[in-house]
Amino acid sequence: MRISVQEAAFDAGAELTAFSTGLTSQGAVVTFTGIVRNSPEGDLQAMEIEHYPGMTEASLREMAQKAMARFALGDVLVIHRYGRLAPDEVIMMVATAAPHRKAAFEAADFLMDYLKSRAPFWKREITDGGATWVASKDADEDALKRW
Amino acid sequence: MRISVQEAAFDAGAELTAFSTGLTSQGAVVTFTGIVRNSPEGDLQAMEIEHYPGMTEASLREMAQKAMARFALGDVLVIHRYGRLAPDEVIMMVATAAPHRKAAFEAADFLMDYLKSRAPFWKREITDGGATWVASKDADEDALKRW
Amino acid sequence: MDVLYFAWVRERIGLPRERIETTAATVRELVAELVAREERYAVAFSDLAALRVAVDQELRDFDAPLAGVREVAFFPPMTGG
Amino acid sequence: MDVLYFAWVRERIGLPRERIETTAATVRELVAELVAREERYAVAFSDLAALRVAVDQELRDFDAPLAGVREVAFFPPMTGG
Repeated sequence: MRISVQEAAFDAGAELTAFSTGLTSQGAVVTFTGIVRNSPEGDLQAMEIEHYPGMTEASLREMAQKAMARFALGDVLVIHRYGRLAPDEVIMMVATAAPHRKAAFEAADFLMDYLKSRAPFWKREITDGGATWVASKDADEDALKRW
Repeated sequence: MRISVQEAAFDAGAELTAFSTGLTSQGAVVTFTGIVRNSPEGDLQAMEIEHYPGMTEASLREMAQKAMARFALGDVLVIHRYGRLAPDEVIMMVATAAPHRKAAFEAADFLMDYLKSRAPFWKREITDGGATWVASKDADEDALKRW
Repeated sequence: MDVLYFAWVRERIGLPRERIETTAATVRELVAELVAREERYAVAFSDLAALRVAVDQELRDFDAPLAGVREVAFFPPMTGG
Repeated sequence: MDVLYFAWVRERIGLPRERIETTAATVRELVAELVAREERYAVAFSDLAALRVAVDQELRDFDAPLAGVREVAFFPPMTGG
């Protein structure tokens, strides 16, 4: 299990290669990569991500441990950046390994649902018009009821 | 969109890097990688994958096109190997890119469901006890009814 | 017409493909012709529910017509992924 | 006790953290104390339903007790991922 909260950019492909190396008896690996999307107007200058040092890594670790146990995973990876990101930069990534497909998919979905509503990150979009905090969606909170 | 039916091994991480390069306005990338699992007895010598040249690539292309349209994907990748594979070797991979998470996850799940029951591949396990064709599961066929 | 066999169908029939001259109107009639020929076909086609068929490389059912068809393939349910 | 603010809560209050001496028994009482202090707190805490709270870095509700607590943080709903 690897958890990383970092400012530096990372290569999701290189992370997948590293994650896959040394897995045994795992038939399925799922990754999710989150990327900074431009605004509908195409004027996004940057996405700024604030977090709560101390709490962030602990909460991600707790989510990852829950996912490991609940879905009987072989391994799990969570990387999440903070700081100032440009459009099309990678924000975060999760990877899950399990003996079978269903568990690997569900665990990645579970991690994303928890990460969206329970990990202490806040996004702010900087456009030509100014800075706007991204609002949480009721749907994100509702998504947790699935689990 | 890239479809590859190949005997050669490939690096899923390098494929993810290539797939991600040049995406624009896509907020989410999901990958699934299928790996040869050992037998419960740990005596798997190889997994042999037979396919139907001519039909295989066309059917994968059709599935990928359906997924592109249905989930409004930015891009899709399908790689599937044939021939003789050792335990822990990568068998296949799909990658999907979409503006949002839900579509990317669903499209990957959709592709896997179709690929399992509609792409002309047949797996045979070679163990100390001999060679056994992998049986299809009713659940795999049932899974298509979701879509 | 080219007739192809895959996986255990190929093993039971003992060859991957063969050229067959037939006036069968449907896949089902073609199967009946083959089954009447030799025991190995009868064994391979003993349970059609366990088989799938592709006509000119498209999945079809056993009632698919054969007029103008160049290639028919028989195989067990697929197990890719 | 250290009190931390994040995102627009931090912006409204105008600082990321401060040291507060309090005898408040719960988070809700601490909020009432802060709101009574200055307008900027009243603005930041005007709608508690739009806020989340962590007590010693664990998510809690506003009725969480503060006895023995070292750190309380206030912030809007998270938007990671």
